[in-house]
Amino acid sequence: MKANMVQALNNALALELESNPKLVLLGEDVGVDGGVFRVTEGLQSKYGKDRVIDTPLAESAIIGTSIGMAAYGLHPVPEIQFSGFIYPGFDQLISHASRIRFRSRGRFSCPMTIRSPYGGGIKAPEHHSESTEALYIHTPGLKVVIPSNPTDAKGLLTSALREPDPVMFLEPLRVYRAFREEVPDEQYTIPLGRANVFQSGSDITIISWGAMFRQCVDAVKEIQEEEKLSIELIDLRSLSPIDWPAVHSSVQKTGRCVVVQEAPLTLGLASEIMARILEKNFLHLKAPVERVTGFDTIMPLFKLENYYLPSAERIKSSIRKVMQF
Amino acid sequence: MKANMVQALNNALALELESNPKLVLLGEDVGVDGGVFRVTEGLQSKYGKDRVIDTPLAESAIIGTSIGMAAYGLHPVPEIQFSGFIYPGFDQLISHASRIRFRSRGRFSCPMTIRSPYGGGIKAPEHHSESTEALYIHTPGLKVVIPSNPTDAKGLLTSALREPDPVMFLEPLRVYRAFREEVPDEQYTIPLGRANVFQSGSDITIISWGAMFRQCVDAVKEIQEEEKLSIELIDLRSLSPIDWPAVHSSVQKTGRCVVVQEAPLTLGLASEIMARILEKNFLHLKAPVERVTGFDTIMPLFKLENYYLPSAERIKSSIRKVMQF
Amino acid sequence: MSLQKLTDFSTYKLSILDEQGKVDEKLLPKLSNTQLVELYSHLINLHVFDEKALKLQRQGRIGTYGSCAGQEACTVGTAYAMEKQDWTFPAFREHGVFMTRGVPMVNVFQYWGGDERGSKVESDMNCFPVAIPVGSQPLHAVGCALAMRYLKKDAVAIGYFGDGATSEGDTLEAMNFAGVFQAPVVLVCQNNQFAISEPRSLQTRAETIAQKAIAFGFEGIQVDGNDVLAVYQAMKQALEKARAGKGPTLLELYTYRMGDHTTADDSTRYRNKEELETWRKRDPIVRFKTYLTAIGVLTPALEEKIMNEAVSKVERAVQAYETMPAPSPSDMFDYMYAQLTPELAEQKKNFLAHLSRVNNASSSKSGEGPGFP
Amino acid sequence: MSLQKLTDFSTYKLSILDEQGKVDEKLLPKLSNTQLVELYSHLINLHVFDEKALKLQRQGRIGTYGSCAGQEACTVGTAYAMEKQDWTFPAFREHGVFMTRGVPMVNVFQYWGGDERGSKVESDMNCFPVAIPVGSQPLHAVGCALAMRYLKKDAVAIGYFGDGATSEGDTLEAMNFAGVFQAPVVLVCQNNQFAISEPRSLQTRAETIAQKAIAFGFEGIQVDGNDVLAVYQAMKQALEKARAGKGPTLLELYTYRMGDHTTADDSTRYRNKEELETWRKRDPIVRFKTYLTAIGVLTPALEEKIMNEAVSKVERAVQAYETMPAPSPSDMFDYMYAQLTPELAEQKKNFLAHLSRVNNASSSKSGEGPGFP
Ligand SMILES: Cc1ncc(C[n+]2csc(CCOP(=O)(O)OP(=O)(O)O)c2C)c(N)n1
Ligand SMILES: Cc1ncc(C[n+]2csc(CCOP(=O)(O)OP(=O)(O)O)c2C)c(N)n1
Ligand SMILES: [Mg+2]
Ligand SMILES: [Mg+2]
Repeated sequence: MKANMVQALNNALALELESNPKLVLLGEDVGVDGGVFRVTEGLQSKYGKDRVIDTPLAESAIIGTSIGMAAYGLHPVPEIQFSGFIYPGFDQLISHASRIRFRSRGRFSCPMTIRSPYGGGIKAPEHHSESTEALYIHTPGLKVVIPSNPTDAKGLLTSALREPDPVMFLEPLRVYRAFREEVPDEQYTIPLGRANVFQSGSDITIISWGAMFRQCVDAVKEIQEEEKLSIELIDLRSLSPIDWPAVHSSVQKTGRCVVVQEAPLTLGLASEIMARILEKNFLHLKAPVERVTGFDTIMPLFKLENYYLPSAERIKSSIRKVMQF
Repeated sequence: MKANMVQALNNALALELESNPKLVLLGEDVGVDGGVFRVTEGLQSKYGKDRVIDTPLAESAIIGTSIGMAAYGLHPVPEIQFSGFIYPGFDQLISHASRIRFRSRGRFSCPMTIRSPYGGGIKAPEHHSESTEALYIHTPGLKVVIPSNPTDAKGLLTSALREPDPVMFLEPLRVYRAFREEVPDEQYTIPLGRANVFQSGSDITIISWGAMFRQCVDAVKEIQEEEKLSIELIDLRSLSPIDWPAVHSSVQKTGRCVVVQEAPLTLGLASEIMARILEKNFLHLKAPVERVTGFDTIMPLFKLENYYLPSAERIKSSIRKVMQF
Repeated sequence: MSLQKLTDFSTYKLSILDEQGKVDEKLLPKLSNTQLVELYSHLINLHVFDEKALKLQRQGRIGTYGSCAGQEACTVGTAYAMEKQDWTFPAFREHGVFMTRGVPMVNVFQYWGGDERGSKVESDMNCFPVAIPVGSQPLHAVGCALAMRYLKKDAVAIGYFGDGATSEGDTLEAMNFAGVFQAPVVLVCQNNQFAISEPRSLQTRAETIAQKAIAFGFEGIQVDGNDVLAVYQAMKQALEKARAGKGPTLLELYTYRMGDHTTADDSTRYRNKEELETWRKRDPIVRFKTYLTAIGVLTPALEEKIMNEAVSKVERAVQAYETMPAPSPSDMFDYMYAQLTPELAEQKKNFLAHLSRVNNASSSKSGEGPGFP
Repeated sequence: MSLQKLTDFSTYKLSILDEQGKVDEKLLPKLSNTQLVELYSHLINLHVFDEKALKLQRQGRIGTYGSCAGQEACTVGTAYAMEKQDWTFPAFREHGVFMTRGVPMVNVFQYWGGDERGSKVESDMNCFPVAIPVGSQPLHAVGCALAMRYLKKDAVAIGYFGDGATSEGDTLEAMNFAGVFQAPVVLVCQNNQFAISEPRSLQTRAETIAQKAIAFGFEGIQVDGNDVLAVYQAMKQALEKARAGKGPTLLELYTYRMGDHTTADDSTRYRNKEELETWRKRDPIVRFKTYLTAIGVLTPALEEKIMNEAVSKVERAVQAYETMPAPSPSDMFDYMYAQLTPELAEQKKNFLAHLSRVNNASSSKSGEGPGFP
């Protein structure tokens, strides 16, 4: 089928609701309204009010009750309307969801998939545009996934819905309806923890994820024509755990690397990638790794949004800088 | 006066309560009980119930009402009983405290000092031993301070109590009563954002903060005798903002570096330090930077605690590894 | 050794002006004719503003916008009862509070136009900015109230929130702190029957929001939120009580959201027309107009004058908004802390240098304006 | 157009067995003599365990420990009313729930001894582990209850919390979700009058915790928490109601924390002896013993037998705890995810290699045991 990311996600949820009676969706406006982005559209009328549940407006309760459901054997899929509204439920994530297996030495567990739209670029109000995946990547016991296209979105979500442990599934809302592509009709999975080497190259490695990965595709397209570069382009997809072998083998080949993230600079995931490259590939490096990131500022309201977001121009100048080192 | 860290902090609070009528302390058990670690001991009876306030058991409300107080012109000092219990109030921190100045273009602000005991090493129950400073360092709009000794604790806290913006003041509870030292009686400040070069050296730079800094002091003492090394030892003290010039000038001199943190490995502050060193000192580096950290696991209950915490042995082997590269 | 009764509680509803424009004289607030007209003008201003904002959004001249149609009496009625020294802590649908308290309309357009400068009110305007995280704001009002009392100010803090927000822990914690500390605060719930698509019945099994105050040991009352006189009166009493040191009040303003949740919403997906039509008959402005006309305070001529003034006020504000110079990218860095940190200074310097490189390159190439950053 | 009354509410308190050991026959639960003795034995077991745990802590043989002295009837009485298929979600002072439900005492010692294996109960033991973050657990009970209903199980979930916890947003959100979804859940508040040093009056202005249920549209009741028969009876009814699909109940068990908050606390700093003495007269075990003796169910010989059995049970558990092999450092890594991630596998490998290097070095040096990691 031709599908944008919203449709691909909706399809993944529908197929899994069909095949797994223990799957339950819950959240604000996910039922009658089909979610404010329509990712759950039509699912309540098809699968019933006890499987697609409109909840009161309380993120901590949404995540907290999901934990109880998961402990009892369901696979709850809480939707948090925007990732900027996860924080009232942060304690439930960090103090419970991520710890229950460890705390009980495996007697109890927390299979759940927390879905949430994430990131900037659609001129949304305050709190609707942040990229705070680093908070979850730093939290032991969670897994973190961010797809960059409809096909991956469906396959990765299907995997997440079958995970025995909690997964933060962050959906770049800038990509939600950005384009459509052919997505397989049937159910399929893309394993968590594996990056996608989108294009191979030998001069430099570009690493990104989510909406910024699309930005990198554009920048790379422009610069490889302008400057005749052979660029390896990696879409991480899974941010916890990370496919380190893919990162290291690429950088060992190219010796040069740019990491692109939408999140603020300090302690965004790029920092970890740079640290690992330094640890493992010091002698292969031909230049310091560069990063293109948001700033250590609040994500501004939309009049300034485009200044905050890493642009193709900024990515290109970093690529040039690394190549010229 | 001879004081341990608890006494030094108590003294800093008392002196500032004395000199600034807008300073107000609040939190669970901070009044009659003097705080579970006695940091606020005697302050309520001296300064009154309207300045040292026992609150209901609700961290979000403690931080949220502090924000309202700060907006009206007070300088509230909420105590969160353990840093593991900040998370119910995380939304107030990340969505409000850190944003109010930016959101209102300076019309409103949030001068407040959030104090909280932090870190492991005293055989405390679950949630009482974590090191999650990275979450706050990654959050734009907060400042983050962690002292490693009584003298710094008093001077840094006094600075924080005068800051016009929110400061997370994390107190390593393992150091609270670990030792006493001569602390000046009078009020003094140590500026935020400045590291302490505890000892100069030319072979290798060791960077740490909080309780791990004490661990480094021990490890360095042992290894510099054993192996005749000249070690530069830096106590960061202020983790946001960070004194990057101190880091860079040291690494440019030594070309070798070990960073020691108690927090989990992935996206702990060491990652950022390594990323910056790679960016700025690539050509000075004689070896990859090493880090000694906690693991990407839940902080275990105390039977396993000492396995989790970076030990002097682990620090020493990393130093050897870097020296032998 | 028994099943012993401990305490009885009751909840009440206040209404003064009914749907036919008739009033209960005993309960009527003391307002002069001039004040009544002023109150009416605020309602009309807000209404005209709201319609304009919806239009601007459709034309892409502002961003996502949340209409307050149907709820005008709630914000205008409460704000009109306040004193200058009181502080307000809105959620996001309280445009009427800003405007009734004297915040220039242009600020409100700016805010919804994606420009933080709209929230930079004058230093004597005690209006906290819009904050989107549902339920997170009442705590600020409670804290502010405690600071007011501590500093011995004759002032009250007012926190606003919706029916949906009553499900958030923060809102409930705010009620609890208000009760425990007997804070000089008024907690105002605009119960407009919806939280986006979810009807009030989904938020709580309690019959009223007002009764939630029982859980925290203070007084809650339901008020007809489409009756500006009842809203004003209930608020006035709650403010007086707070000012007298007699503690907090929870006001449940029972009203209805006539529009979509925001311009990004389509309410036909989840609610039926009939309900909407029932509520249209309860329009707060029409009802008040009927009353004012009946008592001779409002004449058709005065009505027209008020409307014309509102329209030109709104037009002037739109013009001011649209001729405002764009915010500067430097603003991103400059308002993070009282003083720019060295780190941010460097990020700012690098970014501005990048911007001027890009702009030079693109203007030398095309002679056009600034390029994409 | 009026101040119209909407609804009346009342709160009640249940007690059956008074301080003199007299009962209200009408309200008496149907328990056989064997059951009464069993109930008594559970109380004694818990009491002996608790005293032992305090001793072990003083001797450094377990870590910080929170005594349940004075509150024995709350946990034993509620747990004794449950069915095997019910699930419990404790806070941290519910040792009596674990033990009454059949979790081996050694597990409880292990947990407080700093060993997660204590929380690894058998797969048919539906006892969620101790979790320390105050107020965070009731939501799990509500979620579990919803899953039970969804899977059409004849089971109820029970969430425990303290009076302090009623100030946390999470506890209140749990009540709200319970009400909205009419979850088959019982929410049990052990109101022991203190949250560490803070008296109940500091947590809420409400006279009772029970009335908090009014805010969420369901039933709350206060129960004499030092009266094991009242606790049992109230719990039994709440469980039956939940099982019958009639929704949640909030039980406020009115009791008193006789000991310090934990072994890290010193309650003489903040409370006076007189209050303690008043409550000592209300001791739940003594009271029940008086009653059982009066009705001839308990004889001095039986009493002694029960006590002796409890003592030896506790001693066996201590021995089992202390002879248990230490947990392995590998456990840190192995229980993070269902499958070890490559990242954690590497961290584990490196750490174990480091450990064996250090141990070899130190044993070759000194011939002693394992060195510091
Ligand atoms: C914490 C949080 N969760 C979710 C949202 C998304 N959201 C914005 S408004 C809204 C509904 C609010 O309902 P209510 O409190 O009744 O206010 P109303 O919109 O009716 O004025 C939701 C769910 C948010 N802004 N904040
Ligand atoms: C979220 C959170 N905040 C603070 C603490 C520290 N703390 C542990 S127990 C306790 C008091 C709890 O009081 P209550 O709920 O009445 O239970 P009790 O101890 O009386 O059984 C506090 C403040 C915590 N564990 N969790
Ligand atoms: Mg509403
Ligand atoms: Mg208590």
